[in-house]
Order: sequence, then C-alpha cells, then structure tokens
Amino acid sequence: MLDVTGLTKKFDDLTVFERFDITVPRRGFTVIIGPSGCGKSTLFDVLTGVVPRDDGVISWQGKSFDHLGGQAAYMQQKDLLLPWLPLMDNALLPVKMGAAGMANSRGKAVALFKRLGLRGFESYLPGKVSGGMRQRCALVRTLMFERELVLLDEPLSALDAITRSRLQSLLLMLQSEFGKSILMITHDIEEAILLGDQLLVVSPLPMGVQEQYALNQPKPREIDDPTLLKIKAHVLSRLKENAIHE
Amino acid sequence: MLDVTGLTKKFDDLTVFERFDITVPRRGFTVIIGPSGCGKSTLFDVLTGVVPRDDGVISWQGKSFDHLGGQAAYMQQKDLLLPWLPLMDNALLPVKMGAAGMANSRGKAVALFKRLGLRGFESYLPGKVSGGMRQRCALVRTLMFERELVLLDEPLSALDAITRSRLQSLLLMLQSEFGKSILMITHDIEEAILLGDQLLVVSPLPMGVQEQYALNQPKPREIDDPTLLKIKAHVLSRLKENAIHE
Amino acid sequence: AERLTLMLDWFPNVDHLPIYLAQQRGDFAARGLEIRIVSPSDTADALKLAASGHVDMAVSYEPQAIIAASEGLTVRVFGRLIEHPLTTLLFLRNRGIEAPRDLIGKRIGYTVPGLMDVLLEAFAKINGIDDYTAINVGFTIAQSLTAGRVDAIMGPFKTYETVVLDHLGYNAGYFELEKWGIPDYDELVFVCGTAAATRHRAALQSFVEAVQVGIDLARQDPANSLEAYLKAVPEADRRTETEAFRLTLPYYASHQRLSTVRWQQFADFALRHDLIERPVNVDHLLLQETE
Amino acid sequence: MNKSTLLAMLLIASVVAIWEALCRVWAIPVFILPPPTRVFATAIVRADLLLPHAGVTALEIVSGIMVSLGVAVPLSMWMFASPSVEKAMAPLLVTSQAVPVFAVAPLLVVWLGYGMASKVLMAAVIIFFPITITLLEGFKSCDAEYRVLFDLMGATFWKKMRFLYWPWALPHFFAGLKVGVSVATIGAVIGEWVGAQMGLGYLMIQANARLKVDLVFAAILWLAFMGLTMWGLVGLVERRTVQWK
Amino acid sequence: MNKSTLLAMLLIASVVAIWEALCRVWAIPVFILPPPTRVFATAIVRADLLLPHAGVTALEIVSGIMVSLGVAVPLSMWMFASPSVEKAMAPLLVTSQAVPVFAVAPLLVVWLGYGMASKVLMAAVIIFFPITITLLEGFKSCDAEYRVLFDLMGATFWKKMRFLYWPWALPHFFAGLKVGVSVATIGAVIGEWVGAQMGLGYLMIQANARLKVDLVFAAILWLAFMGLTMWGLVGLVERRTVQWK
Ligand SMILES: Nc1ncnc2c1ncn2[C@@H]1O[C@H](COP(=O)(O)OP(=O)(O)OP(=O)(O)O)[C@@H](O)[C@H]1O
Ligand SMILES: Nc1ncnc2c1ncn2[C@@H]1O[C@H](COP(=O)(O)OP(=O)(O)OP(=O)(O)O)[C@@H](O)[C@H]1O
Ligand SMILES: [Mg+2]
Ligand SMILES: [Mg+2]
Repeated sequence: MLDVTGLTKKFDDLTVFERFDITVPRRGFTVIIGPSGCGKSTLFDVLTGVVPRDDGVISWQGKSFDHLGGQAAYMQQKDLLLPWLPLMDNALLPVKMGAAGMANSRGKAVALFKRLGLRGFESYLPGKVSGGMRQRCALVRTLMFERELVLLDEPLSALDAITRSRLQSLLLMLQSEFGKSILMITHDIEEAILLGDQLLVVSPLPMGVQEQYALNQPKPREIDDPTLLKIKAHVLSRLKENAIHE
Repeated sequence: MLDVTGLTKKFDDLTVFERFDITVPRRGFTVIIGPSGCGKSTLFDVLTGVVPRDDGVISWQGKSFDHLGGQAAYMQQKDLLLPWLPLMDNALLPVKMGAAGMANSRGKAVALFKRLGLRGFESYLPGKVSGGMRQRCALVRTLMFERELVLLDEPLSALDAITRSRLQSLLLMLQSEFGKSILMITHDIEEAILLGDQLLVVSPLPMGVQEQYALNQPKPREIDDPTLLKIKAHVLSRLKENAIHE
Repeated sequence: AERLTLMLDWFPNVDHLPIYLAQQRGDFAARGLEIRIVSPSDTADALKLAASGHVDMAVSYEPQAIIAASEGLTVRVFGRLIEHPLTTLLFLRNRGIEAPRDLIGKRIGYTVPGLMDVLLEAFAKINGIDDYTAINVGFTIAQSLTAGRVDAIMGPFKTYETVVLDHLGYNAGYFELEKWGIPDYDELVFVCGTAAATRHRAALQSFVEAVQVGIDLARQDPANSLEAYLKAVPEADRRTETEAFRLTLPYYASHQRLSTVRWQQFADFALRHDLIERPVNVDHLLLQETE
Repeated sequence: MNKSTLLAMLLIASVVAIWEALCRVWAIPVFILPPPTRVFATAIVRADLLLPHAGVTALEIVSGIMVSLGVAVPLSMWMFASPSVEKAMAPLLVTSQAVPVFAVAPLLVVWLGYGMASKVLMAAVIIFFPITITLLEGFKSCDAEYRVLFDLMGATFWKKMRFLYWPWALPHFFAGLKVGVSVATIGAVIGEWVGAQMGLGYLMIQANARLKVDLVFAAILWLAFMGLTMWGLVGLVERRTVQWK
Repeated sequence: MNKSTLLAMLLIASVVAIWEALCRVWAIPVFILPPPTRVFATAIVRADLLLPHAGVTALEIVSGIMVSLGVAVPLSMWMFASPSVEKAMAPLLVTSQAVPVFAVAPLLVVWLGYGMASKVLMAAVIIFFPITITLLEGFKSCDAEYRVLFDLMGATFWKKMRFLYWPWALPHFFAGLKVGVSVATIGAVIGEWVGAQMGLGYLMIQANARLKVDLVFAAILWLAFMGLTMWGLVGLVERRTVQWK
C-alpha cells in the first residue's frame, strides 16, 4: 500500500498542494482526474523524487521513503524518448539500466510492440514516427520496469479511440494478471470510470481531493452501465464547479 | 475553398499516402479522425510545406500553391514553445514575426489568455507550467495568426473535459464569428461530431479517406442527440475495422 | 666514452661550424668524448639548463653569462667560440647614416628587450645620441628596416644579417660596438654548471681543445670545412651560409684562454649601464687553470 | 562558505603545495621553476612594475575580443545562412589556425606598425576561431521543427536569427567565448612578441632575457588572474542571459 | 560538381588571386609575403625536404590529439560529475592557457628531454582546453528531464554517461574537436620550439631566420593541408556518429 500524508509542494510563491493525503491500495487501480494545471503531474514528480517535496510523509508497503524513485515505474507526460535510439532500444532502456531483469525482456518488449501496434517500427528513430507512436513506445518502456507500483501520467492522451481502448484492456491485464498497483492521471472521465477501483477528483490550485469514489463494479466494464453513467454525470458536474472562471 | 488532389508522400520505402484527395469548404469546419500513426500529421506537414510533397496539387481559393506555409495558421502536435520566452511572448510571436497585424494584438492575446485559463501565468516560462497549459498557450499562438485557413493537429488532446469543452466553443466561435476555415485532427470521436461540418474517417497506412460524413446539425450540438449518437456508433465501428490487427 | 650534451644558443648556424667539424672528423671521439648537440627554444634556455645541470654544456653569450652571474646563477665559463662581438647597430646604407650622431632624432629598433635595449642605451649615451626613439622589433629585422619602420637596429650580427640583406638587394652598414666605446667581449662562449665543472673538468678541457682544433682547421681549409658543416646541417642554405662563413672566419676564437681583465671590464661596464644590478667578480665565473 | 567552494580551494591549495614541495624537495633551481611562494611574493611586491604592463595587455585582450566578436558573429551568421559560404570559408579558417605568429609578424609590422593594432589583431585572430565555430554549431543545433514554425509565421532571416537561432545558440556561444577569453591571454602575449614596448608579454621576454624567472612567472600569474576574471565575467553574463536552463 | 562546391572553389580561388595580385601590384618583397604561385611551387619542388619534417609533425599532432583526448575526456567527465571539481579545476585550466611556451620550455626539457614527448605534450596542452570545455558544456546541456528518467531507471553514473550524456554531448564534442584539430597544427609548431631537430615548426623557424619566407609559407601550406585533412576526418566521423540529427 502506498500511503501519502501531509504532502506539501510550493514553487516560489505558488502553492501547488498543501497537506495533501492519498492512499493507493496494493494491486489497486487509482485514477486521478482534475483540471489542467492543477498540480497532478507535480504530485507524481514529488512522489518519484523528480522535484523535492517541501513536507509530508511517503510510505510504501509500510516503509517510509524519501521518494519512490527506486520503487515505482513512472511514465511522464512527455514521452522523453532518446532521439538517437531506435524505438526498440528506447523501450529496452530500463533493462539496460538495471531497472528490470534481463531474462526474456526482449521477448516481452517484442510482444508489447506487437500488442501496441508498433510492429515493423522497432528500428525507427523517434523523430521518424508519429506522436501517438512515441507515446506508445514510452508506455512500453514504462511497462518494462519490473516495479510493482506504476505511475502513469496521461498515458493514452495522444491515441485514437480504438488504440486507446485496446491499451485500456492492457492496463487492466497489468493490474489483474501481473498484480501491479497502478496510479494513473487522465483527463478522460470515461477512461477513469472504466479502469479505476478508486477515483479521485482533485480541485485546482492548491490541489486537494475534492471527491473520492470507490468503484466496485467488475471489469471489464461497459460505459453504458447506468450506475457508471450516473457517476460520470456526477463527476462532470463536480469538475464543472472547479472550472476556470472567466 | 481548399482543394487538394492527388497528393502523394513517401518516406523512403514507407508510402504515407498516395493520390490523396481532400476538399475543405470556405468557412467550413472539417475534422479528420483516424488511427494513430496513419499519416494525419504528415498530411498537415505536407500541406504547410514542413515536409516536401512527392506529387499532387494544392489549391486555395482557386490559386495553386506549392504549399500553404504563408496562407495558413498551423498548430502542430508538439507545442514548440520557445523555452526562453514567457508564455505571453510565445503567444505574441506571430505578431512579432509579421504573420499578424500589430493593432490590438496584445489585447486579443490577453483576452484569449483569460478565456483559456492562463491568466496570471503570462510571465511564466514554458518549463514552469503544466502540459495542458503549454498546449493552451500554443493554441493562443495559433489563433494570433491572421490567416483565414487554420490547421489544428490534436489541439485539445492534453486537456481535461471541462477546459476542453470550453475551448470547443471557442473554436466554434472562431468559425462562426471570425469566418475561419478550419481543418482539425482529433482522436476524440465526440469532439469530431460536436464540431465538424464535415467528418473524414481515414484508414491506416497508406492513408485514404474511408468514409465521409456531412453534418448539418446546427451548433452548438448536444452529444446525446440521437442522430449524432448513431453517427458516433457508426464511426466507431468503422475505426474498429481499421484497427491494428494483432 | 664520456657522454656529454651540448645545448646550442640558437638553431645551428655557421657560428657553430667548428663544433660540427670536430664532431664530423671524430676529434671528440678521439678524446674519449661522445657529444650530443641539441637546440633550445629560447636563447636563455641553454644557460639555464646548464646552470641547473640538466645539460652538461651550453653555448652562451658573454653578456648573458655576466647577467646570470649577477642574478646568482651558478654558471662557469670554460671556453669560447667567437672572440669578439658580432652584435652591431645595423642600418641600411644610402640613407644618410655615416656616424652614430646621424641617428639623433631617429627611430632605433632593438631585438631582445632586456639586453639589446640596454646596450643601445649605453651606445647612445657614449656616442652622444641624446634623442632617439627605441622600438622593440623582435626578429623582424630585414622587414622593419626595408619597410622604413626603423632607421637602425641594435642586435643583428655583422656576419649574418648583412649577408641576408645583401641577398635581398640591400646594402647594410653597421657600427661595431667595440669600436664605439663598448668594451670588447667574447660573443659566443661555452658555459657549464658548477657540478659539471668539477665532475667533468677534464672532459670539458678536452672538449674545448677539440673545438679549437676545429677552428684552426676551418681557417686552414675553409672549403672542405664548410662542406663538412653543410653535410651535418642539411637544412642550411648553402649560398647564405657560405658567405656568412667567410665573414665569421676572422672572429672564431684564436685560443681558449679567457681574459679575466677583459671580462671584468665588461662586467664593470654592465654594472655601470644597468645591464646588471649586482657587481660580478669574474674570477668566480671563469673556469680555467691559470690566466 | 559551502562544501563545494571548500573542496575547490583545497584542490587548488594542494596543487600549489605540490608545486612548492617539488621545488624544495627536488631542489629545482629558481631560474627553472620558482616556488609559488616566491612567485606570489614577486607578483605582489613588484605590482608597481607589473600593473602598467598588465593594463596594456588587458586593453589589448579586451580590444581583441571586441574585434573578434565583430568579425566572428557576422561571419558565423553568414556561414550559417549559406552552406556554400560555409564550405568555402571552412578551409580558409582552418588554414588561418595553422599560421604561426612569427610567419605573419613581419606582415603585421609592415602593415600595422609597432603600435597596439598588431597585438590586438593577433589576439583577435586566436580568439576568433573557437567563437566562430561554436557559434556556427550552435545555430546549426536548432531543431528543424522550430525553424519550420518560424517559416510558417513568415519570419524573415533576421527575425529568425534574433528570436530563434541566437537564443538557441547562446549556450554554445558562451562555451566558445569561455575558450576564447582563456586563449586571449596567450594571444595577446604572442602579439607582444611582435615588437611591443609595453605589456606583460614584453615584460616576460625582458625578464626572461635577464634571467629573472620569478618575474616571468609573476607576469603569468597576473595573466592567469586576468583570464580568470574574464572567464568569471563571461560565466556571470551567461547565467544572466541563459536563465531558462 | 554541385553549385555550392563551385562557389566554394570560386571564393578560395579569388582569395588566392587577390593575394597574388597584391604581391605583384604593390611589389611586396618576397621576404615579407611571397606570392601564392611561388609558395605552391616551393611546397611541391621542395617536397623532398618538407615531407620528412611533415611526417614528424603529423605524428606529433596525432599523438597530441590522443593524449589530449585521453586527459580531456575523463577530466570533463569528472568535472561534470562533481561541481566542486569543476570549480576547482576551472581556474587551473584557464591558468594553463596563460602560460607561454618559453616559460615552461626548460621545465619540459628537464622532465621530458628532447625527444618527441615534449612536443606531444605542448600540442596536447593546446588542444586539450577547447575539448574539455566544450565536452563539459555538452554534458551540462542535457535536459534535466532526461536525467530524471535515468535516475528513475536506477541507472548508475557510468550508464548515464554512456547512454545519455555522451550521445547528448556528441555534437558539442565534435565542435570542440574541430577547434582542437585546427589548433593542433599550431600546437605542434609551438611544441617544436622546445628544442626540436625535426618537424615543420623547426623547419619554419630555421627558414624564417634565414629569411626564406617562401619555404616558411610552403611549410604553412603543408600544415594547413594536414589541418584540413583532420578537420574533414572529424566531420566524416561526426556525420557517421550523429546520424539522428
Ligand atoms: N520523418 C519521417 N521519416 C520517416 N517516416 C516518418 C517520418 N515522419 C513520420 N513518418 C511515418 O509516417 C507515418 C505517419 O506519421 P504521422 O505522424 O503522420 O501519423 P499521425 O496520423 O499523425 O499519428 P498520431 O495520431 O499518432 O499523431 C508513421 O508511420 C511514421 O512512422
Ligand atoms: N518548475 C516549475 N516552476 C514553477 N511552477 C511550476 C513548475 N512546474 C509546474 N509549475 C506550476 O504548477 C502548477 C501545476 O502544474 P502540473 O504540471 O502539476 O499540472 P497538471 O495538473 O499536471 O496539468 P496538466 O493536466 O495540464 O498536465 C502549474 O500552475 C504550473 O504553473
Ligand atoms: Mg500534467
Ligand atoms: Mg499526429
């Protein structure tokens, strides 16, 4: 279980969040949704030690950590592919860097490339493929990490509906079959409702959890399920309240 | 009217599209939707001369052009903000570069910043704001161009539902009040249906128009309009056919 | 054989001809010496390295040796190569300079700051040149003279720059220092450090003997001597070196006895004219059996 | 004083200490390598002698940098604008680096005389090359995507230069300038071999001829100090200018 | 032959033509500036004399570059790894640039003798600086976001070096190396002042003292040719290595 309490982060005079609490159950799928610029990515950055926190306690499986850099796989909002490495080598980077075991990692990557529709582009340089393909490659790279906790920052934002729904099933499989604990940021309410066991709606700066839903419906879910539709409407109205006031 | 016929583009041995035809009516709103990596961005790049075309004719308002570099405003999929300029200066770049008149351009930018929820961040450097805020800034920059034709490549992909719907209305206003001709790529079917007068579903490599819908419903539209829902279902099934085969 | 390293004062030229001649003929080997000849990067290097014992012997100049002694460097002079000044105040003929006083109000260049500028000052004072502009020209001798940037230069050798200028079509005249009030001195001398002076005493003696043999031979048979030198230093330009050799011939040392009186005269002169700051007793500088 | 500064000072102190120990233990004669204590002492005690010379050299260096920038900046922009100019100029530039000072010294003297101009020119020639090359590489390092964006905005070459290529190349430019100001000191010294009447290079030759090696090294110390000051200044301007990094 | 090459050749030809015209029209004496025709002729006619010297110098340059790389690469990595080392080394490096050869020549002779070592060292010292600085700036130019990514993957410093910083710094490195190989020629020439018996620098000083200025310039021509060849080679390796640009 990931247990975060009293987390505080300020950029100069901008308070991104103050005394923020969040709990991610083991093998659970927690989704964060909130307006653009509210501090979601910053939360992930603080959790993984990309930026230092000002205050708060982060504990993972009972142990307290400065940050989860060595504990979690993190897919950032930018794809951050190395321009000089072909897609396959970019995906295999965690293996080379020691964040994943060597055994059969190539086979795993090949399978993921196939599954994510990147077959045939293994040897392309990142500059020569589309935005969505870059994002998919970055996702493969994240999945190559052998870490139980997975943080995903808008992993599917650049993808079309179909590719997106395929990858949603992939994420579900990751949770159910490989026992990963997933914390994901998305701005797509349907996606949040289809995937999450726990759904956190956060408010704009300073960020805070405004509403929290526990979704116990079995997965895979259908979006036209009436309870889900009701939750969707509710979340939407919640988000509207927070929206930018002109 | 933008009239493109026989457009062909190859990268080495990869044919992105061949003898591709497309027509964008003046003051119309044309939306292109298709699977990731199928060549949509490449089409825009060819139209604007970012990459040279191999063959085909591009004509805008009856005149034939090598490319529309000087005729169109183009928002690329990457935000391409200059890291050393504050957001406001980035947005005002087209004015400085002569792609837009000077008169009242700052007032216009200020209004857009307010409307897009960027007020207060005018003097932030791009490295210090969120991904969605960068995308919004890039959109403001595109809207500062004084060009009748506007090409938008997934302009709202990094935004949450509410911000997104606000900006959708903004785009509609751009079409109706400022008489712009808009050609937009999106991977959100609802967005396509809510905004488009014409909807093109394209197939994967080599890219071709697979289906074309004319949408005459008045705007703003509601997504739960039954005809629209029917179209949505239809498009979705179309896209599914094209999807990556594992 | 006893191995000794000799560092020249500058790149090999005809001034060093007797050394190369002795080397070629085996005069060193015959005395049980094996001599290695190296060139320095700067005219002061050789003396410094000899004083510190990093080379066994060096070719130096009398003024330089006296400056070194004054600065407390532990050097000893044990032989000589050229026994009169070759350094002159050089000018182009046909430009109205007949006597030193004709240089009043002119621009006079000098080659090495710290040395030639001081000599120039002394020369000017002695010869009544009470108004002139001194300009450091480095080694752009022919260029600055012919381009008219300066009217005369302190420092060029009467045996070398004159030849070069002649070959370029200019007729050079010069004032010889020793004829215009500056004490006579040994232009090129052999120096060593104090350690080498005791350790290699005999070898150093044999070395200067062999050099003197070379000098004598060069006088007797100039043509063959020059050939031997040109063979040893293939980069040398035959035409210039031949002419320079002819001019240098009279100045090679006639014997290897260093005159304490003459050296002391120059040392006193140097002190008087600020070439050195502390007095030098040449008895401690010169290394020889007896005067 | 933080840890890093402390460590830095320690390292420098140990280099100086090793130098001092070397001189004493191996008994290296003063006229080959004077011990640092002596060099520092001379540098301070003889400041009255060194200062005016240092002033002249500093002036030459600064003028050399100015002249260099005046040529390097437009030239690298021109080479960047036209690949054929680059192709044509590259061999000339590389050749210009292969010409040692004594070969051109006579030319300089004939053309420029013995005044300041020839020294400034020598310093300028030496600094010029690294600045031009690094600036050119900086311009070239600009991502094509951004160039395209500016093309779409109808930006002229000059506007692209000012708003895109220059900011982009600035970190490269400063790297080149840092190399430049450091070699500028030796540039000025070399220039002063071409017959100067003042300047640290002149003083060094003079001191060397008189076997005052401690004065030679004291002059080097002053040169190094000047080089470091300029290096620091460039670093300061860099941090002020390239704030977005 | 394409247009750009043609233009390049034209420019070079016109520089040579102006030089020739200058010499003839103003009747510049050969010992001040020989006309290019004469320089070319000497360079070819005296090839038998020049070639062995050029060979020695080339060997010194190549060895100098190797030595330089051998020091510059680890040093810049070390400076990059530890800012306090950078802070400490920067003054030493800048100081090393301010030391003229004649001041240290006796030291070099004392330590290294008259063989090749002292020349190689001098060449290395000169090349070393631009390579170290540009490489360091190259490492530093790496975006923090990528560094963070590698941290998250648990990459060690050496893995980050190999897979991230090096590829990132390569364009900078090559810019530095280009400056380096160009100044290497003058480095070797300066090195040959430290008591050489062979090499183009030695030949030039000799020829210069004898006012054989055409031979001096012929040697420069050979030097320039060597510099250009190395420049071209570096460019070739760069295009092979930095293919993703
Ligand atoms: N510079 C290039 N060189 C070679 N191939 C390229 C290049 N740019 C794009 N491609 C290829 O062209 C195809 C189409 O790319 P494009 O970016 O147009 O896709 P897209 O439809 O915009 O996808 P997405 O929705 O993911 O942005 C891809 O398969 C890509 O690999
Ligand atoms: N390095 C920084 N310095 C200063 N302010 C920053 C910095 N990084 C982010 N911020 C500010 O923190 C706020 C939150 O940014 P963050 O990237 O976390 O938003 P987000 O919720 O991920 O938004 P989006 O959905 O658009 O990605 C923004 O207002 C931004 O301006
Ligand atoms: Mg974000
Ligand atoms: Mg795209």
